[in-house]
Amino acid sequence: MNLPVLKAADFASDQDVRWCPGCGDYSILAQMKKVLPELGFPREKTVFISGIGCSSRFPYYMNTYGMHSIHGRAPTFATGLKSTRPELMVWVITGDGDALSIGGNHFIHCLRRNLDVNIVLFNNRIYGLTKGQYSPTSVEGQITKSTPMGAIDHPLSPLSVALAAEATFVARSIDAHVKHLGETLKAAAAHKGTSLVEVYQNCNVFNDGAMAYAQERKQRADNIVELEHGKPLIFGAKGEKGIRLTGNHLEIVNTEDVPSDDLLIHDAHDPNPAIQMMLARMRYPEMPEPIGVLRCVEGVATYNDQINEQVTAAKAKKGEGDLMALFNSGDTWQVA
Amino acid sequence: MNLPVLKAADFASDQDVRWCPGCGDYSILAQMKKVLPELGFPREKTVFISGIGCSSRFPYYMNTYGMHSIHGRAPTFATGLKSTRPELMVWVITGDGDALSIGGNHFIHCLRRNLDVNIVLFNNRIYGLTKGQYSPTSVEGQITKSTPMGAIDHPLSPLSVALAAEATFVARSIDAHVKHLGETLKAAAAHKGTSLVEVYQNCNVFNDGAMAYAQERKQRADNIVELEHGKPLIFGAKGEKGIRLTGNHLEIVNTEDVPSDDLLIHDAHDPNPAIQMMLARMRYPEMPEPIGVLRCVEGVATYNDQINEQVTAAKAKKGEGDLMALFNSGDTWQVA
Amino acid sequence: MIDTSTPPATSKTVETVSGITVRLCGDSGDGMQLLGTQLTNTSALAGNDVATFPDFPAEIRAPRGTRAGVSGFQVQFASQEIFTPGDTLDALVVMNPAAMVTNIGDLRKGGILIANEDGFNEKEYKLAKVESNPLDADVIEQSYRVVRVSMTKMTRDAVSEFGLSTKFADRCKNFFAMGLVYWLFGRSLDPTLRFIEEKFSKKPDIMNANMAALRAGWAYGETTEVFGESYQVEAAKLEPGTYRNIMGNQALAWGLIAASQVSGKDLFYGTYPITPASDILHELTKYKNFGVRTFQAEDEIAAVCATIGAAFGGTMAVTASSGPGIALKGEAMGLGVMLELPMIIVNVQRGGPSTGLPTKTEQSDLLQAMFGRNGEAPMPILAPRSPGDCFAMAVEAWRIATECMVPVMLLSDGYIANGSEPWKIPDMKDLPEIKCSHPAASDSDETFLPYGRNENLARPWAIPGTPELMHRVGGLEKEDGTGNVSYDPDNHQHMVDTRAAKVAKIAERIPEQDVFGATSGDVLVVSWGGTYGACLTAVAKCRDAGHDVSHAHIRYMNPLPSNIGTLLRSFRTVLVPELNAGQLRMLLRAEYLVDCVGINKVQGKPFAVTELVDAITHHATTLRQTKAG
Amino acid sequence: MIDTSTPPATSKTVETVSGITVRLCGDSGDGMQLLGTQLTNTSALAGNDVATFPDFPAEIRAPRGTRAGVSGFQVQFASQEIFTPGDTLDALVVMNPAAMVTNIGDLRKGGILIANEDGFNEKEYKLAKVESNPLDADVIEQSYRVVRVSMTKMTRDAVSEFGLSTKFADRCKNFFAMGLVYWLFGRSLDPTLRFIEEKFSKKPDIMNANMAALRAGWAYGETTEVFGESYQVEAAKLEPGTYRNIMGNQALAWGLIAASQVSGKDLFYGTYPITPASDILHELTKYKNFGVRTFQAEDEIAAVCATIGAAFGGTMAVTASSGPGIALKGEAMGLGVMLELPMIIVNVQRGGPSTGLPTKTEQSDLLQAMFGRNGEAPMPILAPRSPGDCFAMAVEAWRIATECMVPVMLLSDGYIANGSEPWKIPDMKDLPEIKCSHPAASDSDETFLPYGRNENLARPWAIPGTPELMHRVGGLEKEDGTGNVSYDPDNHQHMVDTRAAKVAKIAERIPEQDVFGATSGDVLVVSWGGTYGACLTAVAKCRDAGHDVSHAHIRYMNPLPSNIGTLLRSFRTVLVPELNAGQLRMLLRAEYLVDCVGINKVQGKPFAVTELVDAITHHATTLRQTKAG
Ligand SMILES: Cc1ncc(C[n+]2csc(CCOP(=O)(O)OP(=O)(O)O)c2C)c(N)n1
Ligand SMILES: Cc1ncc(C[n+]2csc(CCOP(=O)(O)OP(=O)(O)O)c2C)c(N)n1
Ligand code: SF4
Ligand code: SF4
Ligand SMILES: [Mg+2]
Ligand SMILES: [Mg+2]
Repeated sequence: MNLPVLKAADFASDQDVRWCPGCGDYSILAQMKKVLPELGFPREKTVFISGIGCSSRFPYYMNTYGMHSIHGRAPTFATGLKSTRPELMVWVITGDGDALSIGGNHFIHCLRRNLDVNIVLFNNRIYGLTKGQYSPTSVEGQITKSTPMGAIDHPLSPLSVALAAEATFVARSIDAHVKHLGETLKAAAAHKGTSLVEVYQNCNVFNDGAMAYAQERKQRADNIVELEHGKPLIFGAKGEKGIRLTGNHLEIVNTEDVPSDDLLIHDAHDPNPAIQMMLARMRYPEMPEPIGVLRCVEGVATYNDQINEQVTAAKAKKGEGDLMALFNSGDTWQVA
Repeated sequence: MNLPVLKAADFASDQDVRWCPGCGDYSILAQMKKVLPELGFPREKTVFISGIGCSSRFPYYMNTYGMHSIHGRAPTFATGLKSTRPELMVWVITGDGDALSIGGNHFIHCLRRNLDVNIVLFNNRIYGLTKGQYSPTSVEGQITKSTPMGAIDHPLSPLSVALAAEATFVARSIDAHVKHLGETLKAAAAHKGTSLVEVYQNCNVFNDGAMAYAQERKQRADNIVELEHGKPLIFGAKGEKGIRLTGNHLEIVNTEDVPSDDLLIHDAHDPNPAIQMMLARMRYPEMPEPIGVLRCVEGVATYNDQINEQVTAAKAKKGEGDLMALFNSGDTWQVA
Repeated sequence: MIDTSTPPATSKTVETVSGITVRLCGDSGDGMQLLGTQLTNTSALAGNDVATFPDFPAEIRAPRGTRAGVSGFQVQFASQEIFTPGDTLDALVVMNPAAMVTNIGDLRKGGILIANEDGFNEKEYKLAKVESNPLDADVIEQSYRVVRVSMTKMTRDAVSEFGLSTKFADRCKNFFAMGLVYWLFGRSLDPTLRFIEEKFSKKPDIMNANMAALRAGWAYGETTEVFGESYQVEAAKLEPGTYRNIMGNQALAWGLIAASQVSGKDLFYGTYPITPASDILHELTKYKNFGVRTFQAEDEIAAVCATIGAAFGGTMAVTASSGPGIALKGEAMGLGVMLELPMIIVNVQRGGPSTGLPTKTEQSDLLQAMFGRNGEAPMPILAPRSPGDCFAMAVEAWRIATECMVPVMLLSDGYIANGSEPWKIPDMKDLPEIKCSHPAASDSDETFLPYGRNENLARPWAIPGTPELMHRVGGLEKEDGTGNVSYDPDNHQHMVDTRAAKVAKIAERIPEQDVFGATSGDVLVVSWGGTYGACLTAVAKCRDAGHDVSHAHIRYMNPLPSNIGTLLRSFRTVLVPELNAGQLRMLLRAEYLVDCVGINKVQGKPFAVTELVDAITHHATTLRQTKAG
Repeated sequence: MIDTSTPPATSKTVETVSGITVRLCGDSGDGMQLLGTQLTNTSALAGNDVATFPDFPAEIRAPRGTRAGVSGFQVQFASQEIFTPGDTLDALVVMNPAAMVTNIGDLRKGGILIANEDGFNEKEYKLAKVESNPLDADVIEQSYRVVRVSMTKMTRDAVSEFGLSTKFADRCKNFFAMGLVYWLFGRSLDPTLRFIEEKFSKKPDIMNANMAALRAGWAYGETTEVFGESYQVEAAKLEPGTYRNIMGNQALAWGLIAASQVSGKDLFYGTYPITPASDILHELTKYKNFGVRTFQAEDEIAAVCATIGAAFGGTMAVTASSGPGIALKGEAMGLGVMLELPMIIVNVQRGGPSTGLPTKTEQSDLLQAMFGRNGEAPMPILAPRSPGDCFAMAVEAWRIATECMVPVMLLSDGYIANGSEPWKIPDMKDLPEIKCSHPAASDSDETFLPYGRNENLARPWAIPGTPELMHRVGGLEKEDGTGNVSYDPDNHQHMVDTRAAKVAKIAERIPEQDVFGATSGDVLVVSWGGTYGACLTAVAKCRDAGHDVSHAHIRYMNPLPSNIGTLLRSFRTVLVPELNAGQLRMLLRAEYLVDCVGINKVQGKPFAVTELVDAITHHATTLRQTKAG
């Protein structure tokens, strides 16, 4: 079958996009529209499911099937859909509040079940839609509408939590790094099992510049390290810095001072997540923050495959269900 | 002030204990009653809060203040109580379903806030009270009432999840190891910040022997390794086996073959949880499972301290709140 | 299917009676539920009509020997149609003092009390918190026919040849008791022998011992001089057909499977375990070969949301819980209403509020079903009236859900969920036809309208995978037709009205309310849900006693059948018995402005027929006096 | 406190009018909310009675220039007491075509339309989806007094000396508009000048520019020949006292703080952000020096549970949300009922069902408040009637909660939450006394009964830390007195009855229902919540027109005041206007069997007074005709 070749514009719905001018969400939308045609997957088999938040308006703007559900629960709708319609490509769109505050539990359970969906978590470290309260990823001491004296909760790292739930695909990208973002979304789509992509997204209205260190051209070379499977961890404008594993921790070294063999070589495919967990914990300003695919382990059974395999197996073993046989099983009697 | 010296019996309420004969819960109850008097803390300042499940009936049996709340939410009741009454010693009693299924999100958020309470998670890898469905800690393939063809979810490790949430105290013990259990509970009580103690608990009715490898005298020496801060990881009936860190993973070695310096020395106080995370992932039968205190890091601010400090600071800065001044602040006018 | 078996011949006198109510009680570990189930099945196989009421402690294994640990199973079997497990007992079997003292009150004067004498000793008195042997009380001897049987000892003797340990030998004593009961009521041993054979096929010693115990119990009845006669209940004249015994939760599960089959859909069941709904999960998960997928979610919210997700995908989707879990589903149910997708939400009600009395029955979630959501979020509600009716109403729920594109609530309760009754096996062709259709891309040239509507006000069920029908749904108010987000005031009014009208219109698609008795007169008893049997029986008794009383049992709670208003107004008094504080009553009063009077009981227990007879008689008599005066 | 300021003197004619309704609309980014708030405050300071209605898009920054992006603020200021922000507008200020086309419908014939001409150009027409300049339509010129002002240009001129970029210069144009409006309605510039001074003290250029723009707007009104006269509204004759302007959510927050102070308790506020309740959190969290602890939980369930935990500890504990969040709290609220602990649950209602219309107002959660829990779980419900009344009802909620040891529900709505009105600052000694007492170990020699009861049926609030009173609470049914878990049927009945009686008895502790107008007659209008102002105004108008109409506005929704039944039966017709499909109406019909008639509107908008006048008049006239005929 020859599928028609689609363009980004084909993935745009007829709805007006209603984010604030300058919001990082636009760039993520643009990349998604650019990447989907490249996957060559039928539009009508593509579904976007979101929770509630600025980010969660995303499905309205995609000319695919979509559901703007309720706050925090997007992964659970996806679970019902993907378990019964495994042939669909399902994307879950969520925010830091949606996924990690009210939805934290569903997030973990989706990952541990390894449901074959792609979760894109728009992390702006704030509640955008409700106008600027702190979120579980807001930094300690952050002043927001609900924390005039500073936030006192210790922030959560979505990547750490995902790895602890034995996620099979964990990645991070940045709204402003359009190319990197596009590649990361593609890698997520290619993975069989739950793919988590955290995207640093600027909320220019309520938390402007919170991740400028990673977004801005001038600063980012020093503050982020781009992971590539099989490649050493090198960063800095001129590649002058690297990361080395020493004993039980990661440290920054000068690439001129250490032999390149000493640098940590990124292994996204390692089933043992030990190093990946260390990477997930690297935080600005002490360390550069990793972007790219931290972990991508294939071959782990997915929930949707298994639930359907049990049905197939049961049919193979017992034959297609026969209602009358079921009703008449066990003790029955006749009244004339 | 001379506090009266209490005995275990003083902590027993007048209610009949209603667990199945042989249930591991009895032993945990006994240890709690034994340990509490040793802490020398007033009974009336001790509060037990539980969710729903067999384990969650615990508070009824303690002659302290108590609340048998609703399913999965115990940590949240504790949050309200401890934030407003920081002088109380609050214990949270929960099960694997209660804490990790319906309550997974509250569990994580309590830990990340480092609320100064002690969580005891009775892990029997099954839903006891509802008569035998699988739980998030049930093993893959487990046959239960709700999984006649075997469970297909990948199990969660409460210790991994807790560490990912940056828990400051993480430990594990076993119902049958009464002494170890008592010591672990005491260590949990001594920690300032959220203490998580996972207790392997046998449900002899619906999941009998699921953790026999760790509980039974004959097998356990080979299947568990007892962690002690500052001590090397050695196990086996004759201490013939040890654990070594090699590159990014832990491996079993023969203690005769390797110098004892090569063995992993347990550091529960290391703020970097990298090795602790590796320990948390050790699973039977590939590896011995660790018991004892995996992590105990002091000095991290607690939620209850901080919320109260902000009140103190605000009072210091603005003075005790004056209602009439508040009402009359800003623009007012007089009608005669 | 097996033939109605005949019992082994007895040499004693046999008295024929029209029905027997017996309760078997012992410690939770004594196997009373098993015993009760066997007696029920055997009686059903003998052609009797049967009705059961199991009642067990909230604890998994409540403390042995205590009152809280008593587990009971009541069954009535009769030669005429019956609708309840009976009020007062003709016979009571007790395995220990705790069982006796907590149940003796329900034994009728002159009824038979069979006690396992070996279970009555000092240790047991203490556990049961009685001073001395309660069997010895004069009042007991005077009021009942007391039969003391040394069951433990006789069982040990009977099974000694199989070399079991005492512990295992003693476990057989429930089969000894069963044998004795079977003798007393002329039941055949065959079905239970066969059951033992199948169940213990892998443990031949235990199998043989249990069979021996059963036979020994029978032989004891036949031999001992304590019993002069046995009783016999002839077959009931039920509608012709093939029957089986069925429990409510099982019937509900089977109804869902049947609905999925007749609608040509696989079934997705998303749930989180909770008493008394969990058995639906346990039952459904056995039938994966019927295309059933069960999802044990991380909580009730995930369960209902996954259900909505599956419904969006075009699957038959169902979720179930009990009160506290239903409370958690409220927000998502509102989304279901907004999305206008078909699905079923089952509530197997239990004693509330909060955790309440989890193993007890109650009807106190009707108003929660009606109003437990934010905003104007109407939903159709159906309520089965008996264990077997759970089958029919499950099918009906799916019919309405798909015809009207709406989530439907099915209100069962602990009483019918765990109770059982003979169920006439339906023919597949008697099941209603349920057509599910999904628009295809080529259906029309016009722009596709995801919120366009048909004559039922139902929107099209367009599912992902269909080319050209791509659309987005969500919880924000949507424009009728296009389904786009709309903040337009008039559209909002229109949509609120439309969602209400859609549910109200269902009244056109359901049967009118039927009435037992006259359609006008003195007293109308209006009931719903699991109280059907007790209310019907009570009304029948009152009619037999000459009162002008009729009975309307509602199964369609929202919308109510269209003739209800007329009906209510055709009686001088309307009585509404409910196991709650008056929830249906309040709905009827609000809707029809009829001064309905409640008969309310909130004790975690079903109505006794006599309670209802008394209450109805009181009202009927008062009315007659007023008329006369 | 400041003196009521006088405006700069005008040289034109000044016409005195009794009240003005004006709406300011522009793009979300145009600062209309700020402008409206300033106009409101200034009018209040001038001694007018004021009422406001802000209305903004659901989006944070809706697309610029579009209809969806229009943000509006309506204010009525008057020299007599008023209760609504007005129906039709005397003046409408529009900053762009989208604002004009979406709002012009509400401007009365002959009203003043002030348009920022610079905002009307091709680009803007396209964004607003209009073909050409809507100002040019004949019908506009014919129907209204159109004033086209080149605001952008004139603002640029006015601020040029401060060297701002065009972008920043243009941002000052709302102050220009404000200056013009102030001139037109004779408002003083002083309060706003002071506001600008404080707000921009750190950016002197912007401060000076805004001040200049404001003055320029005023000067333009004074100079241009377009306006022949300005209008003046004299001070209203309000009750003597010191006043301030207050918003509903702010008043609610202050009421909670006041209640905590008079009861000698710290305040714990556990919540999760949601529109339109979040501002209560934002407000409360400022007052930590009052002993306020705010907890932004991970979700609504955690929020309500933490609240219960704090209540168990003896703190004044409050949670709040809006419809969808309240749905999530249902299960825990049931536990609150079972635990019999005092706490407040606030629902600031918004348009439903599901996510619905989050920024719009509605009254559709009353039945959810009544019944949105499993089992029989009655709770008292209070509903403030206006922004200022949120203060009083918050205090009242805490009084009832503590006196009766019961969770109390407080039903606000988006309309009063975001609306504002002059509020007479209460004297601390006018606040009700709220005594919270906790038993101490030595209180009595007898065994402590955690579920013992006083004359209000309230149990003792014994708190952790008290020696000897250790006890356990929980969601399983409890034995009255001891509080031990109990499965006893009679106890369950007793407890269900007791919890209901406890709530019912509150009727003894609340005022009787008051009535505006006669206490019997033709028509009684019964309303609740935020519709107070519209209903009262409409009834007053109907009475002025000679109709026999009275008004009862209920603030105590459950239990209802004890005289309601008598009242309803004293009128020939009872009308119940509600912004829902008839929720209070249904409760009244069920309880009192009175055929109440609904006036229902579900459009996310408050009632217009005229709508109500029409509906009431219709009924009153029909009645008179019937009487006459
Ligand atoms: C049950 C429920 N609770 C609360 C809300 C209000 N709410 C909507 S979005 C949101 C948080 C948004 O934050 P985030 O997920 O980070 O998304 P963002 O807007 O930042 O993209 C909240 C609290 C809601 N809609 N539903
Ligand atoms: C809201 C709600 N959902 C479900 C239940 C039923 N329920 C009670 S305990 C439980 C799980 C118990 O498992 P676990 O937490 O492991 O405790 P255990 O009984 O094994 O000690 C469930 C599903 C409930 N009481 N409330
Ligand atoms: S509020 Fe923030 S996250 Fe939301 S649309 Fe605006 S800029 Fe984006
Ligand atoms: S069911 Fe299992 S966990 Fe529960 S009391 Fe019995 S043995 Fe213990
Ligand atoms: Mg966010
Ligand atoms: Mg468990």
